[in-house]
Amino acid sequence: MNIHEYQAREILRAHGVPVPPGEVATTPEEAERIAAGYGGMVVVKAQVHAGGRGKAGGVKLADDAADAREKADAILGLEIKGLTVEKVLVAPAEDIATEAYLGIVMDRGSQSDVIMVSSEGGIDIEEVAATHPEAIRKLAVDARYGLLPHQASALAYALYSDAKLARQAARIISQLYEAYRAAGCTLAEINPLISTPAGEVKAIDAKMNIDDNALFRLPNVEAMRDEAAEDPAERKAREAGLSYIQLDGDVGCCVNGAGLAMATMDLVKYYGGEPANFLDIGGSSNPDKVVTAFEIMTSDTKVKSILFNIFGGITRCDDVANGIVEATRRIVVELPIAIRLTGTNEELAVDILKENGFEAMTDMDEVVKRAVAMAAGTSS
Amino acid sequence: MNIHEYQAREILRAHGVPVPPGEVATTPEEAERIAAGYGGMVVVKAQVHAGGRGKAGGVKLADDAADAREKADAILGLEIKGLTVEKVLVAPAEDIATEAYLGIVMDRGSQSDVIMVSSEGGIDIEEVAATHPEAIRKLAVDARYGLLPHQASALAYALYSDAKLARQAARIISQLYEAYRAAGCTLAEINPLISTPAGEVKAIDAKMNIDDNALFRLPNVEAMRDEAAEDPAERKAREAGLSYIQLDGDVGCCVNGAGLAMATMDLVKYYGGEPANFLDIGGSSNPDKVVTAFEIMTSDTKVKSILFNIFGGITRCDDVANGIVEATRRIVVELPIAIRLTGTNEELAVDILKENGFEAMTDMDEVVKRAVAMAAGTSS
Amino acid sequence: MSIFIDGNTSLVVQGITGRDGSFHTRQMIEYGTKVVAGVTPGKGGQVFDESVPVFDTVAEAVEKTGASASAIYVPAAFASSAIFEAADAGVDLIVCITEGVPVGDMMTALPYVREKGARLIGPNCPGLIAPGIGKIGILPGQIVTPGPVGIVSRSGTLTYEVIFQLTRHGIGQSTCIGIGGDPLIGTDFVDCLRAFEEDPSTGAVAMIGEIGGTDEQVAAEFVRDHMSKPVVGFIAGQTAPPGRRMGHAGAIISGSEGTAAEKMSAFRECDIAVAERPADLVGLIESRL
Amino acid sequence: MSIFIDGNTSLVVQGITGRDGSFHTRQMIEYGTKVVAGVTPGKGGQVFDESVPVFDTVAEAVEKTGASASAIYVPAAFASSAIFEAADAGVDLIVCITEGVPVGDMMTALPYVREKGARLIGPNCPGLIAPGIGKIGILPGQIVTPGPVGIVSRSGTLTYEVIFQLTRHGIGQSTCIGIGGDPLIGTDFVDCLRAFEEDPSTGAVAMIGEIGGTDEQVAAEFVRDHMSKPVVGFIAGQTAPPGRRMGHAGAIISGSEGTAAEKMSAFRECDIAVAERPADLVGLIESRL
Repeated sequence: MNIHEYQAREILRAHGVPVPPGEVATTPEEAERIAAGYGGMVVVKAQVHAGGRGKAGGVKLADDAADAREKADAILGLEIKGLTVEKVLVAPAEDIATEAYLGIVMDRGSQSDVIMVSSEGGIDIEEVAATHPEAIRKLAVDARYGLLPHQASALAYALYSDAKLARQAARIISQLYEAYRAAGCTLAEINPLISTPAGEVKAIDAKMNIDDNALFRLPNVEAMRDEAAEDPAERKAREAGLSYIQLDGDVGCCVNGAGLAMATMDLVKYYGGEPANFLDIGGSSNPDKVVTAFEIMTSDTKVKSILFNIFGGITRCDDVANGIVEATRRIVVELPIAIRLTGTNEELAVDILKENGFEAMTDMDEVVKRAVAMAAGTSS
Repeated sequence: MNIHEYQAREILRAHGVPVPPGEVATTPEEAERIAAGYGGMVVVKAQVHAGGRGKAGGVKLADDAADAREKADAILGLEIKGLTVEKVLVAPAEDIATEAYLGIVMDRGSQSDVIMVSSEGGIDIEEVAATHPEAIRKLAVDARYGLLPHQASALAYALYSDAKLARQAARIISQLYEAYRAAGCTLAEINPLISTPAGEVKAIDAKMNIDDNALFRLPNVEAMRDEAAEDPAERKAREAGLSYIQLDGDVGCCVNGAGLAMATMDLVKYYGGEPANFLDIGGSSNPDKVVTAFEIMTSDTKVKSILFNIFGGITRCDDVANGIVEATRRIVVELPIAIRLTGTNEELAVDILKENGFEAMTDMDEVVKRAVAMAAGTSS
Repeated sequence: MSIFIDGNTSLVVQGITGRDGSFHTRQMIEYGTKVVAGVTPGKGGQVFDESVPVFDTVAEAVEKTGASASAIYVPAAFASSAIFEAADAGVDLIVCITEGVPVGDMMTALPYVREKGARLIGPNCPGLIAPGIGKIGILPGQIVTPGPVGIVSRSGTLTYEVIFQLTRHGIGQSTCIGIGGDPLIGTDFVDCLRAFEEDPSTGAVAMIGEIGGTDEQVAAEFVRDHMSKPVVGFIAGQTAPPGRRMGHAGAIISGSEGTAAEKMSAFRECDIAVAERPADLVGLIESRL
Repeated sequence: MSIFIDGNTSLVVQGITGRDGSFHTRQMIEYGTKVVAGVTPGKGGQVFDESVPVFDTVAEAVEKTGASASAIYVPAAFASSAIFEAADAGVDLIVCITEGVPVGDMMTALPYVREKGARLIGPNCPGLIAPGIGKIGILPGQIVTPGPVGIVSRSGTLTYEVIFQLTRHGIGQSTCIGIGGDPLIGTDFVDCLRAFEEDPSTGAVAMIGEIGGTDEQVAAEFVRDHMSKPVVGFIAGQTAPPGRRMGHAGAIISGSEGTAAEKMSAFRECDIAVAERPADLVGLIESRL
């Protein structure tokens, strides 16, 4: 799960990280009011789950409250990477002496959380990693011991030779790590971490990605989910316990198992079609889930055919077939449907489906070809 | 540092351990008022830094508030192992189905914190350990991982076969370990841990010893120090940064270094005397510390002679000699003093002392014999 | 023959009285796996299906029955604790089926398992099956048949699909292992490839990867440098968009890292024949046996 | 010869610019120890006494100077962190002089040091000195003289006293080690005894224990079972009351465990001659050389 910059700032603040003030506005008037409260120059920043806000015009400096209102007006409603900006963060502009990068990421290769610092802040860390990796100092944290004070200190001295700045940075690094662990993060970034001419180190921007699997025990973090920023179909799927991701194609895919679902999408493409989605209904043959799957796929107006690909391992194919029949009794599906069921009790399943007027197949390649043809209108 | 039962109960409660109510009284009237508030039977328990309260008459059951007043009156002012009871804890009497023991102790041998449980509760665990150790289940915690849930669970099932009780106990074990770590304990005990006829598991008694070395970062725990329960001389020594323990003898011993101080006490005994105290003045030659050392030793009316044993390693003996001279200019010491200074610049030191009228020696055995003779009055 | 399990493997099932645990315990017993004990705290003393004794702790189960392996079917919130417990009890092999384990929990569970000298497969995996010998996990016994092909995969049903197609074409398997779809897992491709290389009953290996991470790339180099047996591969997720988690917690393209194209080209560079479709794996394997 | 240090040992001093650190660094250099670096965070780039370069981190100090050992003179609040840092930087020997380190801090520092393959002496110890070769810590150089006696002790000034008396009687020392008065320490009696047994320059060992714990009892059994060289012993605290901490955090009789009488009888049972007075050690050693 992604959370917004202003939410990540709240979490950091709760862990003691010095984060300058800042408030969220959903209207230009609100932004003006907030800016007036601070006085002086402010920054207005789009709160949206997409990178590259700056380049997209989502971050603007405003001279005063009236200007903040104008800037907020320009940013609110902006489309950034397909997402509409609904909120802006208004924060006093900071005096910046230096900008650095500080990030923690769950690293699969080393099976540890890796802390990265770079004195080249405010930039894209992936770009720095690709072009001059020597500018990034990395540390793999041994989770058994946690981040040790001397490790935080060594990273801090890699950023600042001045002891006063380094001591502040060491504290911030430890606090960020605590926040990262406590909030179930897989990524947490402060970019830039600034020092001011007065010798203070502060977190200006903040980004956090949360491990979905950790949310069940983090109700406070779960509460930060911005449902408005979610795709409605994806939200509906999530709430029904389905895993769904919308794509641009026209063949709706409903599969049991994530790997098989991806392979099915790939096969749609292989046979000249375009998958409309990733949808994993898991091992259940519960008609409720099948109903929801139909509702989600049919709500995508681009979808022209629906493809079921079910491998009955533990799941019995006849159970799934009954689920599909039951679901289509409850809701009307106008689109052509191609179904493949293989494995345990497949013959029974095919009989059930045919009796109820469905196309029923047992081969994965065949059903994909059929669904692609249906979507292309080259099949009845 | 020891803390009282009522303070340990506070810490446990803050970590979620179910601890029944209870309040502290310093007068019988207060005890009566508290008991009246609870209604019904109460327990009145001496709050004193000594074991074996029960046997010493420091724990009594009272039928009602009036009775609680009487029982408190009997307990307050009682002497238990040389300590006067100044406070009692008044708590509602609990219905007890079973009593168990739960403790955590810092174990030097395994270099880990060891959790011990025994279904024989309410008794002296050292006695159980000596007589039937198989009744105690132990677990050494690997501090890198902390107490793992399955470990707490296994200990809990060793206490209770009933899952409802075991689940509560597992939670309490984990909470006790958290409290133990957070409060810098070297020992934490719940004895007894009871189950009630209604199926609840609760901590009735609680005991904690705190690592003195951890107190600097635990102001809330340091604040629990009961200065009234401390020996005044020992408190004065502690506040001056001296390590002092009063004993029953008549030869006051002032030594630099703990090992040498113990060896000096032993030598006093070896030569037929009785040491009046352990006193380590450390490596400093600061006259202030020497003044305090004199004040502490002379405040013990049993003391008949004062023995200085200083090994000048890094410390220069002449510095210490000057410190002693300076100190005796500031306060008047009526008792005979024997001083031994060996090591760096010892000749210089002996000269300084002799010039100022002190007995000055260089051999440890000789000075001890001399101080013992002085105390016995068999020497001028 | 087989890898990681054999006819002597004796199993304790953690969560045996749960819905999934009880179902799959029956399936495992039916397939011939020696299930010697179950664990559900608070249900110690019961007997599952009148044949498998249930204990409160894994330690007790191991002490009383000598179980050498554990299968974990407990809810995600308790899965890492179950892994710690199994490792602590001294079993050699731990198979964690549970999906949805927080990755932060695995950060400490993995070194613990290593320190205790155990092998963890999973979490979020279907487990493993040695056709004709036994199975631990949820892989359906009826789709496999004994033979020379080792299968290692990050997926569940996609693996079943491949096994099923091989079996239909008369090609049997030595051992089939699903290593799990999470970003942090106990046993990776290389561990399995090394075991297959050493296993006399395995003649060729099919490796089924997916988007996310670099485990397949590392495995490809291992195949090039250390394997004499033929390996063929398939990667799921060629059409997956970047930055989205495709069902599996580990199936996500981060930045430009972990794409199917990158993995397929790593395979090809290391002489691993790459199937465009799952069905193509059959022919690729057949021609190499 | 000597144990744990030799002429090649090169030292980094953590806390070199502090009051104790600077004083003892000068003492160590004067005694001939190769002090190659100092560490004080924030003072990197300075030069101590115009001869020893100061770094912000131990890692940098080790990288630049190749230091093989570290001496720690930092306040108690930072001592365990300094131990972690030294171990992490890869030094072989860490000598922590600092007194007052919370025992909870040592609970994780000790396994860390072990995992990194380093040896820790202390905390709360005077360190060690190899007469004529070098010293790490605070043992006064002027009281020792080279010779055949190995000394290992939990104490500071009591050790000086014993060394001083031996030296006065013309009996020199191979290495003198104070292992520290805390309940949790990195190197115990047995570690030192084993090293003395293997050290060709050591002919006899004096072991100076005190009340608290069972380290002396364990050491006595080691002497009985594994040592060919004569060992004599002394225990301080025969008159110490139970339950009171006698200066050292570790010098406390818990219940009935850790009394001087118990330790002295363990010594005698294992053929370790026990001195009644520190002065008696001289004669006991002399007759065994």
